[in-house]
Amino acid sequence: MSDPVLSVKDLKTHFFTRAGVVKAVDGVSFDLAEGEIMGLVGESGSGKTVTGFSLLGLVDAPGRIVSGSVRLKGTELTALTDSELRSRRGHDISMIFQDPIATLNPMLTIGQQMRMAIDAHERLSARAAESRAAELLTQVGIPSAKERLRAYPHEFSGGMRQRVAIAIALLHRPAVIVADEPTTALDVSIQAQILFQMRDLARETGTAMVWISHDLAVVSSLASKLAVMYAGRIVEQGPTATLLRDPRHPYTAGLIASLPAMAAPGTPLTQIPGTTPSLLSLPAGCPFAPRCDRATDLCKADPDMTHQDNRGWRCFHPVTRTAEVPA
Amino acid sequence: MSSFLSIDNVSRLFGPNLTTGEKIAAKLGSKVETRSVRAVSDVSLSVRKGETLGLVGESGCGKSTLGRLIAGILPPTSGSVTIDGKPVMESGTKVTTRVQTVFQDPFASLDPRMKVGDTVAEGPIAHGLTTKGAARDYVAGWFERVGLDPVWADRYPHQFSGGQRQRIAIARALAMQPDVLICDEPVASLDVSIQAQIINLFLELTRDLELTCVFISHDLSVVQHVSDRVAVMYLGRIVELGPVAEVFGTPAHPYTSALFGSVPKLVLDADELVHFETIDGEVPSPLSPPSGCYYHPRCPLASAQCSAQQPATQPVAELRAVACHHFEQQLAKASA
Amino acid sequence: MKTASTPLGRFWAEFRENKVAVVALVVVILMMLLALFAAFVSPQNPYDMANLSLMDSRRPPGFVGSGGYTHLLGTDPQGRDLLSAIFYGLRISIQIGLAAGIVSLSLGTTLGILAAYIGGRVETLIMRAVDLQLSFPAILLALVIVAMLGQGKAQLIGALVAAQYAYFARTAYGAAKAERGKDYIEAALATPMSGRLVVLRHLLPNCTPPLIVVATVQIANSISLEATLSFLGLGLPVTEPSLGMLISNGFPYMMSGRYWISFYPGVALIILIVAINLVGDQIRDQFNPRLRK
Amino acid sequence: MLGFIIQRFLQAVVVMAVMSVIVFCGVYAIGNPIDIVIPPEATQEIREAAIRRLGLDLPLYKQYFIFMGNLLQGDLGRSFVYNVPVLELIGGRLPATLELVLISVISATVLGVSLGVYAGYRPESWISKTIMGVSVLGFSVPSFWVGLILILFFAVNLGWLPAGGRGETVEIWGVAWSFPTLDGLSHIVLPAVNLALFKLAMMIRLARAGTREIMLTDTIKFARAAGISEGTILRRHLLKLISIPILTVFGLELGSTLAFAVVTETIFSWPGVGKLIIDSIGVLDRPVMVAYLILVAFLFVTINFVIDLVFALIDPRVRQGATS
Repeated sequence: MSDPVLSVKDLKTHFFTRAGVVKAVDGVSFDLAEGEIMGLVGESGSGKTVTGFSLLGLVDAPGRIVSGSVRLKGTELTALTDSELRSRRGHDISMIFQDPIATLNPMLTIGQQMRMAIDAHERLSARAAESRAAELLTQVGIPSAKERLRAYPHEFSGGMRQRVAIAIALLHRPAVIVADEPTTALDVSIQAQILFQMRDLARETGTAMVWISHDLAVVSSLASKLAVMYAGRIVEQGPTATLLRDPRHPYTAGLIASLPAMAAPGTPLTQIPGTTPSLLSLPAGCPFAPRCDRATDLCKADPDMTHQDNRGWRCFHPVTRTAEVPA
Repeated sequence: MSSFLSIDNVSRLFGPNLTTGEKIAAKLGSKVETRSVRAVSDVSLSVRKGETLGLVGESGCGKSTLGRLIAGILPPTSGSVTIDGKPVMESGTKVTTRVQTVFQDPFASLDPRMKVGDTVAEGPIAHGLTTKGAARDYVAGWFERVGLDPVWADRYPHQFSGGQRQRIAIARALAMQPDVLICDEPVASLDVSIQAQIINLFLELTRDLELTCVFISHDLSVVQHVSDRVAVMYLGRIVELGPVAEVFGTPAHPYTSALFGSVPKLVLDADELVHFETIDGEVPSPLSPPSGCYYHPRCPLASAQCSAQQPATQPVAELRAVACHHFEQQLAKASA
Repeated sequence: MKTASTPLGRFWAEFRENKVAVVALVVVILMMLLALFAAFVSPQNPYDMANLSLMDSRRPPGFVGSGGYTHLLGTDPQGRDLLSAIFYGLRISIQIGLAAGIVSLSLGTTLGILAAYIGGRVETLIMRAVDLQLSFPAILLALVIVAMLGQGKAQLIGALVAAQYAYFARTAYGAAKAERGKDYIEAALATPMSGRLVVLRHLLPNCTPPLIVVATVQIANSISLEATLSFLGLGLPVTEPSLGMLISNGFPYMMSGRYWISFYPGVALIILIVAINLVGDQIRDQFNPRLRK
Repeated sequence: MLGFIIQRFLQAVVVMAVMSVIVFCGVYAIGNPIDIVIPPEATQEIREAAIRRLGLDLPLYKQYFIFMGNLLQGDLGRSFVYNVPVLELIGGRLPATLELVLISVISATVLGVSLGVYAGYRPESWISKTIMGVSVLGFSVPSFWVGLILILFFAVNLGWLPAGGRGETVEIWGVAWSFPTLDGLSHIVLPAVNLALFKLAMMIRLARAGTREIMLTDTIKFARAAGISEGTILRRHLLKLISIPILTVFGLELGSTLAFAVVTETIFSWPGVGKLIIDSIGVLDRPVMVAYLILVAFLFVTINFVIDLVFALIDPRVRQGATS
């Protein structure tokens, strides 16, 4: 296997708030190969979005990356100056956001916004820039792209605006795209269209993707590997099918088991007790222990990632029995 | 089938509210949107006592509006909603407490400046279900019922997590001792691990209290799990209705089929990536819906008849109905 | 750190962290106390003509007058001890500012919330009138009204209210309109509960934060506007000078170097207004959900 | 778009009609002007003749219609006091006020927006904190007192600048202007600073608040994620997005400054319409008051209408009728 295009080692991003230090990302590591799609799954407050922003060096005050390494195509991003980092963003690594209504500037045409994104990295003639922009719009499935360049965002539907945002992210053929729940705000029928298209785009262009989502079903049909986040760290990672069929971390197992599809209609669902912990007052040791029915005294210490084959988990008492899979 | 909750030919229009200037401009020949939106169009449903009816569809299909019409929050433009033969609204005002609502976002549905216990007690006191003096115990009972510690009644909403807030919202609705509960996307804004808790609570309560329910959700798997029957909406109309297993198992409407096909499912065994069955195009603007069957521009089975004539709702099997000219063709495809 | 559980407790805990705002709040309270107890802290009753001697007029700070005490800030053209006149003037300014603020708050809030809650023609009618008035400068309105009604405290307050209620109405309307669309109002109405109850128990309390912000700004504005009107000679009678009147009285002597008659009342006025605005700023920042983490 | 313009135009016309009624009735409720025009020792006949001549014997609504009829023909009546056509009186003084107001508001906006954007962009820097401190002061200190202090300091103590008057003027298109001459310019500095200070503070606060909110939006984050430089983000995104609230306030402020000039003109003896109106209120010169108020209302409505048109030009959502 070739070198990973993106390699994250022990990334820590903390927010220094009035109420205390919020360890939003606390020791995240993963590798991403060319053209690979990794699903980064977690609930709200698990640190998945902050991880995404950290990869691009876009953490707003009072947060900052306190340690760890993000290597993109061999370059250490955390060591770059602001302007060096800027020249990478949008060029080698770009990002798509959840709410397509909020991401585009309502006062500028699609063409102007795409032109700005092109000019940020390349000197192109007006004509070349326009044809590049139109080409990308066509690629993401926007008909009569040349005319649409002169349209304003409000003239597009939500799904179409998200396609525009994707086109902007793809303008410079980045090696990695970080996608932060880009289909959550869209209708299922539009979501399906976009998921399908993104998968093809990744395959065609060799762009690797970090697909952030709270929805296991979405990433399971898209990503070839998964990382499950809980309380600022990855608690389990591995190839999608293996991980979903045979989860080792009790949290992953609980998440899968709690899906309505996993129980017969009308019967009680398997539920994870308790609530997601506040990142300000994390318990010592394994953060999942208070909600975990397998927890013992051992869990008062913090488990390290156990690696086996191409997967890993952070648990002293991993689930070993293969989960029963109803047809 | 004895109907407990009846929705008869209910429609709701949202007017365009033109300004005087726009009216003049329209007269001068300028293009101005003048059509009103028919958010819910001639919907009839009947729900048996103790039954849970799921209401599914994409955003803008009118499922939330229909929920509000049933709950007596919005008055219908025409048609009526009755519970056990008695109307929910009379001349634009809600006249019953027998139907209560659980809203989508528990962060917005609780008054941030009121102690949660007071929020729960408010309605029952106003309607004589309890007294000011007895309210504490009354609320405590409902708190326990929904799995909350009664001592939390003196706290404010911001001190609770999303799941706990949704429990409070459920307690508020149930404290009014309703017969009918409208749940408008009650788990959509909750974390996955919390969703299961609330769904379980919902199943337990509807069974124990013999509640009749309308459960609105865009998440088909949730609806599939909690409902007895399901109604599928598209652009303000109900396109298909029937028992959950049958509707999702062998969809009689091409839209139901496509909607179900485009929902990402948890793929456990595929090392090769799944193929999505996607619907082409987007939901048309409700301001200018297509002619005939609203779904025909996106429908693979569409014929000339579909663009000319709106399909009537017709029975398919026992308890099942569909509004499609080509449902037999669709059924054949689905069972194949 | 202990987190307070009541909304007010949390509010104060956050407020306390801005030292400038706390100092400003202390200053506001102090000045209100000074105004309240002006009779006890002033060396002289400036409204008692019998106390005044023209011998003492326009004396510089530090002058020992016929009363036998030092005029720390000098005297005005009528021979008043300026420090005493400032304390009493402060009282009038605060009285008028508060009165105008409270009346416009009540009037504006009622109109704004009614417009937002009832909607339809009532909404159109009220808000058109309010917007019309808002587009017209407050000072001009106050000028014309004072000219119409004549001079006096009640007339002045009337003019200030007429000039300012529209700001409250706009704010209350905006807040109520936003809150009206939220589910908790919907939930209360869907119980069903009477509109009156929902307005009083839910809508009004949730509209207070922006109204408090506007109230602080508008009280400061009332005080400033009153001073301006007095300066233009359209405020209160000369016998009971407010701060603005004191400044106005000193204006003609400024060119000849007797700056203190206008200067010190101005300083008092500014300290008061700046302090109120600083408190208002902090409250505004605390209430702005978009700036919160 | 057309609907939007027609709507705004209709609103403007209605506003003007309502304003004229209010102003007319309001002003006519004030005092009895006869006492000022006619010497107290005049006979009853002279008084009655004067009342008839001025049309004061007619019912109020008739007086209003006569007034409106004349107004539409460009005749606003004659001043009771100066006995010249009001239009001439106001027209002669308007340029001085307009000159002062435009210079103040434009410089306050340009400077205020720049400082405010900076303070919003780097809210934690000490420069920003200083800017905000100064703006709280500018916002709080009553304008007339600032005027006094400016005179005290720059005119009396330092003697650098004149304390009042318009100085040397130059005629352009038959109208006298101060700004082209050095002397005129030196006369305009203090009143302009005085008038601009409050507006400056306000623009700073507005621009800062707008900037802070916009910088937190996904639009800016997305632009950063696309590698667009901070300079471009500020120039192309921020300025464009912030222009809408700024423009709204600019329009409102242009009007209110026109009114506030009353104070500044009084302090600096600036011979504009503001000083005229204060004097007229003092002597109950009704035609001047009515004309002035209607003029201000008209300017207001016109400014607002123009601002709406500009909105339609810069905001594609308004232009294409996508507003709700």
